[in-house]
Amino acid sequence: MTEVLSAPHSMEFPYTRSTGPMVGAFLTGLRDRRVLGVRDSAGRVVVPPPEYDAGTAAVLPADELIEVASEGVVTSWSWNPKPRLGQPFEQPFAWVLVQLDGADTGLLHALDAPRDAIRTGMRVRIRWAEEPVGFIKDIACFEPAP
Amino acid sequence: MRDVAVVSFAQSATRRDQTRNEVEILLPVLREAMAPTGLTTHDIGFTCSGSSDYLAGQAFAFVSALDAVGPWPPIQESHVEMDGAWALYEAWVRLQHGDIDTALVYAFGKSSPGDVARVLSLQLDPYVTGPLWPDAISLAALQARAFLEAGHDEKDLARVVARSRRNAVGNPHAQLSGDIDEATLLDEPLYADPLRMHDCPPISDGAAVVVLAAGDKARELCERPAWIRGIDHRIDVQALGSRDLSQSASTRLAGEKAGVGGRADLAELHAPFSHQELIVAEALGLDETATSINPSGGALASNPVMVAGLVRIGEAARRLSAGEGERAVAHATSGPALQQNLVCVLEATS
Amino acid sequence: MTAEPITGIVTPIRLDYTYTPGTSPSQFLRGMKEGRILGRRCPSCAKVYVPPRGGCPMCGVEFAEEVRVADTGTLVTFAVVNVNFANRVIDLPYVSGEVRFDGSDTTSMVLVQGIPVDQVRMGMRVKAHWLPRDEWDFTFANIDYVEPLDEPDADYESYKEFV
Amino acid sequence: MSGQLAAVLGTGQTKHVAKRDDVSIAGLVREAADRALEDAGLTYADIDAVVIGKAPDMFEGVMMPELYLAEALGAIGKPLIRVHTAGSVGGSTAIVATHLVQAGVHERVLTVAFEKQSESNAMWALSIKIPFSQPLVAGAGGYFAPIIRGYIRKADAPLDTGFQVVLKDRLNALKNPYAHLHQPDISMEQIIESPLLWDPIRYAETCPSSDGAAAMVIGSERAADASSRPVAWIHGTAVRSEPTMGAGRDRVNPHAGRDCAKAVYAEAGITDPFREIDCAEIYVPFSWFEPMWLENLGFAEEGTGWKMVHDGTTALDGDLPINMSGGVLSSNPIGASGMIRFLEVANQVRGTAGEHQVDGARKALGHAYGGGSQFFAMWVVGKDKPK
Repeated sequence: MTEVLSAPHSMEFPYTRSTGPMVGAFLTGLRDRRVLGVRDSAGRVVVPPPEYDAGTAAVLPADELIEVASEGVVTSWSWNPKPRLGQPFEQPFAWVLVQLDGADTGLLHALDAPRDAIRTGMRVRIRWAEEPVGFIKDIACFEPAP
Repeated sequence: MRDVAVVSFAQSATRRDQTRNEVEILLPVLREAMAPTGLTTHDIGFTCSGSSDYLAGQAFAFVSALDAVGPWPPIQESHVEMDGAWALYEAWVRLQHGDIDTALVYAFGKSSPGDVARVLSLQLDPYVTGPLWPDAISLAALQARAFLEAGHDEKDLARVVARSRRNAVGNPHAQLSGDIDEATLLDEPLYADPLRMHDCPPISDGAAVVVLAAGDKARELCERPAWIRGIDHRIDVQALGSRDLSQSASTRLAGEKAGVGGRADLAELHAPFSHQELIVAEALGLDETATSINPSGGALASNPVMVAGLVRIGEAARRLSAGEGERAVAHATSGPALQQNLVCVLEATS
Repeated sequence: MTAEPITGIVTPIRLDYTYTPGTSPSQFLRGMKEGRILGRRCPSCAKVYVPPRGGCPMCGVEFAEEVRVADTGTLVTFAVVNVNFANRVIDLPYVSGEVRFDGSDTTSMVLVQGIPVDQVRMGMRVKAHWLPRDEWDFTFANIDYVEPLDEPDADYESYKEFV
Repeated sequence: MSGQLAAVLGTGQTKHVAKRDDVSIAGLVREAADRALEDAGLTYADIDAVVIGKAPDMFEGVMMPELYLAEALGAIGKPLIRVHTAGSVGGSTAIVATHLVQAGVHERVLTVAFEKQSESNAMWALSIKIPFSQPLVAGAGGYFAPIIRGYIRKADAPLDTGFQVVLKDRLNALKNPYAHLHQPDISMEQIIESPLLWDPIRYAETCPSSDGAAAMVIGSERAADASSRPVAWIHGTAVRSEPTMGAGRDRVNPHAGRDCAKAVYAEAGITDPFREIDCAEIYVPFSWFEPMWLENLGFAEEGTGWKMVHDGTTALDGDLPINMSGGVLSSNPIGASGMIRFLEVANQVRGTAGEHQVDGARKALGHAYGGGSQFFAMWVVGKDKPK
């Protein structure tokens, strides 16, 4: 009797996450179609704003956030040939790191553009969700800037 | 620091294993690692393991795995929710106390029950990145692009893959091996552009076991022990957009602290994606012309998640003990796009 | 109207796996499918495990022979449960017992029925009540519950080591 | 004895509550870490490495959350280790941190443990249905109640023993500002009338479900000597594990617990624990585990632990005060609960425990256990530097 058994096994739970002031302020900004970052100890404007400074471990000020543009430049990208449950698109799409104007770091999200058109350095802008609710998916994706 | 050495190493064949559970995979490997030492569970001073509950979707996976050891009468034991390389680090620390002379380290993991690339996205910050579910392959590909555009060529990636496949021919535990030239590899279509399928690791289930011993005990148990001359680990910030993805600052720092000094006869680098091997080698100052890199084929040939880092240390040590060199560097990684890295320098002399 | 600032989010997580119980547990589950409790004996300490996993956890060796275990046993200890948890809905109160099936050296957690809750005793002799045969599946849950046997209670000393 | 001397330089914990909805996971962890550093008079720059522990990742739905927490822990560019040994994890995490110092690897290590149970639901996470397996018939209480029944039978203990433990712990909790449950009106009557969930366990005899974090700074002898704050010297640490499913394993008085206690006393040079230990914080998630562990820890002969509960030995003003902080019965952020035990006894010997301070405590035991009573972690800390 060498045949063995197997069966599908799913784990599913809607986690309820309290955001704290920094993440909350960033998400509140998204709901208002504004992107906020914070200046770290090295002088960089970091987006999304981390709660703590990577270099000094200091608490970063959630009440001194800096608004950056909703348009910026692609600093790296990859093609996702096999979209998975929960990702921004169901068809193959590109992931991008985008340095928004006014920011010094990259924001990770999806880009809606033909694969052939995508280049590092290309200008892109945020396509907002129709009804932002205060969630990272309020940014529906990036799209090429006109 | 007290001299501690790897005196024995064993690993399972790595493949999708749809018949055995983790305990069943681990048990024969434990036996194989213990056999040459003549030790039993009761002779071991400290036991430490590494694994992750999320791989197979069961809380407390390590609890049933402990049963494989036969921890009776009760043993001194600990567990890290990390790759087994960090369990080895904890065991090395424990051996420094001087009251015990041997330690057993094991790691196990089945990547095949779930979609491991998607499971790993649960490592990301759960507020602004995790909810997008970026999978591990997509993130590695973002890193690969940053690396390539920092002045590297895709031929470099193909060279890494070709060497891995070629080296893996001599490794009975590897999943992927063969004699493929670089041109053939570059003819294959892009998959997660800029990565091709062969730049990504296979899905592997497996277990690995290392026996450590200190001082005279190591010399007693092993003809040519692989002495740990330095071991250190460091972590970078997680957010991919906040680090220079074309380099690995934490690997560089860990390498300095571990005393790599750019010298090694061989190196086993835990690089599940081809470009990561080049990033890690560069951070450690290792040169392919002077150092045999991933003689086992590395993680591109088999990548049991939570195990593959420990395998690197085991493989490096095994080769030194077999006389393939006198000095080796082993490396393990954890987290998205090489976030956390461990470096271990080993030496063996006759 | 100014909307309240965001203080919380909900992130649904769903992961899908293919679960494989393993070689030894599969044999046990196949036995259950046929209405038989199959344990395995440790070649070193001779104890019989139900259900068997990879190997004997006390000795660290793989199991040897398969042993058919009786579906009668002794209730070694129990809890009276007055609240329903998770997805299990049973008339309250009920007894969750630990039964050592005759021939086994481990205990199994199983429901105790067929007797008023306040009359359940440690040492009580019990017998498995199986689901109807056409409902048998690859699961220990084929034993719906255990019920009292018309036998004298076991002597405390005889089951003390399982408590 | 193993390695070099080590001491607790500072401790910190959060106010444990059912739901900390004002902070992120990082914010929760950070609050305890900040307090520990402040208590030690140190900053993140003084820390060489971080050791973090928590129970299953499924509680928060983040896989290996230490990766995301690295910057909150001030660990960027430093070694960061994540420990997971089930319920004992808070204790074993502190021990890994101690070992790093005793081994001479680091001077000062920050160790943190946490659980933010309100992100999910522990009952859900602990009862995920695995194919082919029985659903756990009745939750954690369903697993432990039969063991308690076994203890009552073996020790022939009076049935109100558990009530006495709860009353003591909940009254102690009133003296601890960080405790989750503050029940000023708690009475024996209230406990007896609380619903009988898993006979013999009543609702009042179970631990709450808490969000919380705990942290300590562990330093070398040199670091401790240089500190201007009171320190707790670590006299001994021990861990022991045994199999969950072992045939014939004694779950009432587990072998691993007995061995672990023997080992920690030996390392601390203790020959008569009842006389030499001034107080202890032990992991009691259900009331009856106090008398069970008193026996397992060698404070009482087998079958007699309950007598110490009834005669007031374990009261705050007794000969061997137990769970002065209110214990797990008053606060249970699962992954942190073990570390809170370790931290509370460190505060006792430092003389910084506040209202629940035991006068003149010089030597104290911290204890944690987990799994099916199979993983144990303990330490003995003292006011005086070990000889």
